[in-house]
Amino acid sequence: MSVRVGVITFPGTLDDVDAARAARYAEAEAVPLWHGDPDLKGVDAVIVPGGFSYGDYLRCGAIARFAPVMDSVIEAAGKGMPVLGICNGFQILCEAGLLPGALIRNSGLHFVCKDQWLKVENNTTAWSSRYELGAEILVPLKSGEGGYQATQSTVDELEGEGRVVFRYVGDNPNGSRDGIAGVTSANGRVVGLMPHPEHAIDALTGPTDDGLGMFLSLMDEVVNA
Amino acid sequence: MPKPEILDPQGQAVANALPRLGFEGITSVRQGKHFELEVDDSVDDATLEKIAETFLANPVIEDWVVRRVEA
Amino acid sequence: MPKPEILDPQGQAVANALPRLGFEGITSVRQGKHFELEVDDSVDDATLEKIAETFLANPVIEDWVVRRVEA
Amino acid sequence: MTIDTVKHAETTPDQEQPFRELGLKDDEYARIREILGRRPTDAELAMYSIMWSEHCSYKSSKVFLRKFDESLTDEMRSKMLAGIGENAGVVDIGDGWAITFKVESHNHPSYVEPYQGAATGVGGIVRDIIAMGARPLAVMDSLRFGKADAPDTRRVLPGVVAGVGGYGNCLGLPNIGGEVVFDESYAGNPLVNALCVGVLRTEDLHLAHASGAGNKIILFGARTGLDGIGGVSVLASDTFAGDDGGGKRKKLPAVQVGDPFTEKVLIECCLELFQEGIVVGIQDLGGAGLSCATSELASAGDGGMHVYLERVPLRATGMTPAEILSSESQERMCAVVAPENVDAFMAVCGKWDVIASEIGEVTEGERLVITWNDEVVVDVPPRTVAHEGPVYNRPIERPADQDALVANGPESLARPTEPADVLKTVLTMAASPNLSSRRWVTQQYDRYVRGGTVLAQPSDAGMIRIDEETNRGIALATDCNGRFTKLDPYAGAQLALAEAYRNVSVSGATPIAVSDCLNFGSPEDPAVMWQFERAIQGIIDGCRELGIPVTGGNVSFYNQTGSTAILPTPVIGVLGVIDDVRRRIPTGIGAEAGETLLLLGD
Ligand SMILES: Nc1ncnc2c1ncn2[C@@H]1O[C@H](COP(=O)(O)OP(=O)(O)O)[C@@H](O)[C@H]1O
Repeated sequence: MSVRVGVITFPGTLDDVDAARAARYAEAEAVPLWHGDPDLKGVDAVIVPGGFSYGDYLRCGAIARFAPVMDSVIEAAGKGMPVLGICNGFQILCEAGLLPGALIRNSGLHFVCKDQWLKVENNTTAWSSRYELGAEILVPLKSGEGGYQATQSTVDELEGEGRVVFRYVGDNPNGSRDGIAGVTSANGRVVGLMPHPEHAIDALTGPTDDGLGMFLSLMDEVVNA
Repeated sequence: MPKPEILDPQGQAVANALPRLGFEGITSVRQGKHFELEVDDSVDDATLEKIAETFLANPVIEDWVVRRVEA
Repeated sequence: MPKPEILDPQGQAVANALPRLGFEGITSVRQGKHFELEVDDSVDDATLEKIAETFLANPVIEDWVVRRVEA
Repeated sequence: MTIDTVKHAETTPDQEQPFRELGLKDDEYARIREILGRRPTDAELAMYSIMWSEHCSYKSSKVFLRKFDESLTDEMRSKMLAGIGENAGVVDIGDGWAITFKVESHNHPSYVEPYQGAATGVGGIVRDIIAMGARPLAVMDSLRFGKADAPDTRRVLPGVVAGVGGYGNCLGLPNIGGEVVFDESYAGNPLVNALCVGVLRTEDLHLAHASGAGNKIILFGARTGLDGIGGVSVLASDTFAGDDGGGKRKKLPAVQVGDPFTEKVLIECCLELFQEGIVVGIQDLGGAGLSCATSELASAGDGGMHVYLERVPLRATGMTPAEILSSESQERMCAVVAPENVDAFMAVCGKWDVIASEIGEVTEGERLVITWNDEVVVDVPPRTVAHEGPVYNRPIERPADQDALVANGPESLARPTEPADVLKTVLTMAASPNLSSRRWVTQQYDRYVRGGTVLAQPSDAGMIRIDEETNRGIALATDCNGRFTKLDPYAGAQLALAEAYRNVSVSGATPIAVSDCLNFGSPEDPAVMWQFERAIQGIIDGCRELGIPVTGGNVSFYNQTGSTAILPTPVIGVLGVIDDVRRRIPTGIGAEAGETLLLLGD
């Protein structure tokens, strides 16, 4: 059975080609989804890729979350569809209320593009089951507004429920609370992270192929469902 | 404006720079956004509130104030 | 605030989005920055003006207003 | 507001015109009157003054640039699909792929407003690449600043780097390399040279020309505002006489604000238009805005053109025809489209939310006619605006102090002899601004986006995979050492060429073409012209030796503070091809112990 993974393109999305490629590397079929079209085309999962949707001029992800396709994504996620938000996609999922918290300007105030070590803190989500708990992976981080922020009670809740999926290893690159790089929804189906696993699927064009595990995790999830 | 309990790296950076530039006596700086909307008379206060809350501000991390000024 | 003749892509993006969200009657939007400084009484208006002009604003493309509010 | 029309100009031959304020010399103004057989209108004067500026007309460098083409051998020409004179050069790299690339300067704007100047520099070069019908693949930036510890460098450098990154990152173009060099000669005159490379199928090459009477001219992208009309606003004092607005506009800073989101959408929109095959010709709107786009399209085509200026979507109120024609608003393109394809064109623009307006058509005859609400405000032979501007043979003279400069060699400097001294020297060098790590800069640039980057910092050359099936790719490097070039402009330019060539070669790619950005002082200074002439000759002779052509580039003159010119800085970009990027050679000494280190050459 072929697994169909939708990849959304908003005006200003940049990493849609990479997300689609990553899905194909995991032997899924990548299905392009258009921001203005609420039709999810029968996909099994959705990736909200990185970039600067609508220029991110108001606030990262703030305009994109109102796109017609997002209504469908919110509804599908409510029924348990796996959704992955990468970078701008993570910001959009936070703005849409699918994930808690918000992303703010990096503490260093500059855009940061670097290869970043992450620790896998939860390997029970739809997108992280292929990793060993506590594994360290190296993937690119590239963002100007990647500082994860939430109220203390939200952070306590996330930590208490094990909903931090990835944490930065070493120096905190952007001032995220508790070094949080990625979080998941209560049911483990929706995951958002600032670093870019889709840029680490082949050591030719990325620092490693460590990111492929996320897309393979999804394959297991859908095939075994 | 960022809520008081939320980190404000931009305000912080300004606060740190001021003494270096020779400006003393500034005890805290916070940086937020400011929008000026020109609206028809048909747009009422409740609508402006709604625009601010659902769109212009992110209630998770920001506080806001809406002020109407006659042209 | 961006000067009136200077392009304001941020305000533009907001202005374009509002009708899509069902908000009508907003004829123009401009987006700027807002700073709140807590200062000692020793900091006079001229100093605040100077901070705004030389540091907080970019006079090449921005206009600004300084307002002092008593705590 | 009263508009200066052709009719009005015919009846008022003696009206004073501020041509000197617009940068035209007396004899240049006289020539315009001769061409037109009357005085130019305000709008015509604006057009000529911009298009005949050094920046647009290459009036001081033309006689030298011609030599590039004259020196081409058949070998050098064999892979060239477009060369100097087009928006950007194009070379055939095999398998049906063609590569277009160009490096361009945005020096002066980046000094005035570093962030926006650098950002719009990236935006401009990317549009040049789109105008060839290509998908932009990557950018590079070659930067020069004053001394690293100078106070103004602290203003300029962070702004420039954030601007290059802010714009390029938002466009989704990986930054695959560049340079950062400090020297006090750049203190009041930083150099911001941006390079963009794009890919296309050889059959999809789009050249900028307007042919076929009846074809429509479509302006699309951003609205036109008062951006960068600093100089031309002197005309407004006439048309806005007594009006407050007129007075205020005079003080307009020549600053354009970039909108990378609009440009990103414009890129995708153009690519879809190319794919649909509904574009006859296309031209980007660069520094000279509509003046340039309309006159160049008409001049390169086989007919005339009629433009209805009132149809141009505006961002500001009360703009005059002269202002609209000279606005430098960013993120705009102009296309020539057959009438039957206009609807399809508009549909694609609609999909991407890109504003598009039909502003005119290609006509029989040979005139560029521009009307404003039915009144003719421009009626000119387009070639005289775009391609037949003034040409100067500037005086050339080897500077009197050149001998003394050359004689002052390193022999007189103390050399470290003890191991401890050598160590100290090495450490001092490693910590010096010109040799230290560039991570602070490169970390602000996205090098991963689009997933094709095979090599970027810290490699000697950037490398991009262009075909995922065959793994065919390209490599690029830019280099220049201004200090060498000052000592010997001929050899210095060749060293820059050789360094870029080597950097591409050691990545595993085969160099095939060159783009250059020639940054010099004032062409009115004979010593600068000597540097310029020698440098060009050096590049020409070097290219012949290496068998690769210069396919395009840019000349930036007047880089000086007061009467002190910058170091002559001919930045050379070399493009190479590699048939399988998996065989790339990364920079750095190997990962395994026991590897042999060889030194080649002497
Ligand atoms: N302005 C810049 N933009 C992008 N990359 C840059 C820039 N400056 C330097 N780099 C990259 O950083 C690396 C180190 O640069 P540099 O120290 O100039 O190297 P080298 O001395 O080997 O030419 C190179 O890969 C170069 O391409």
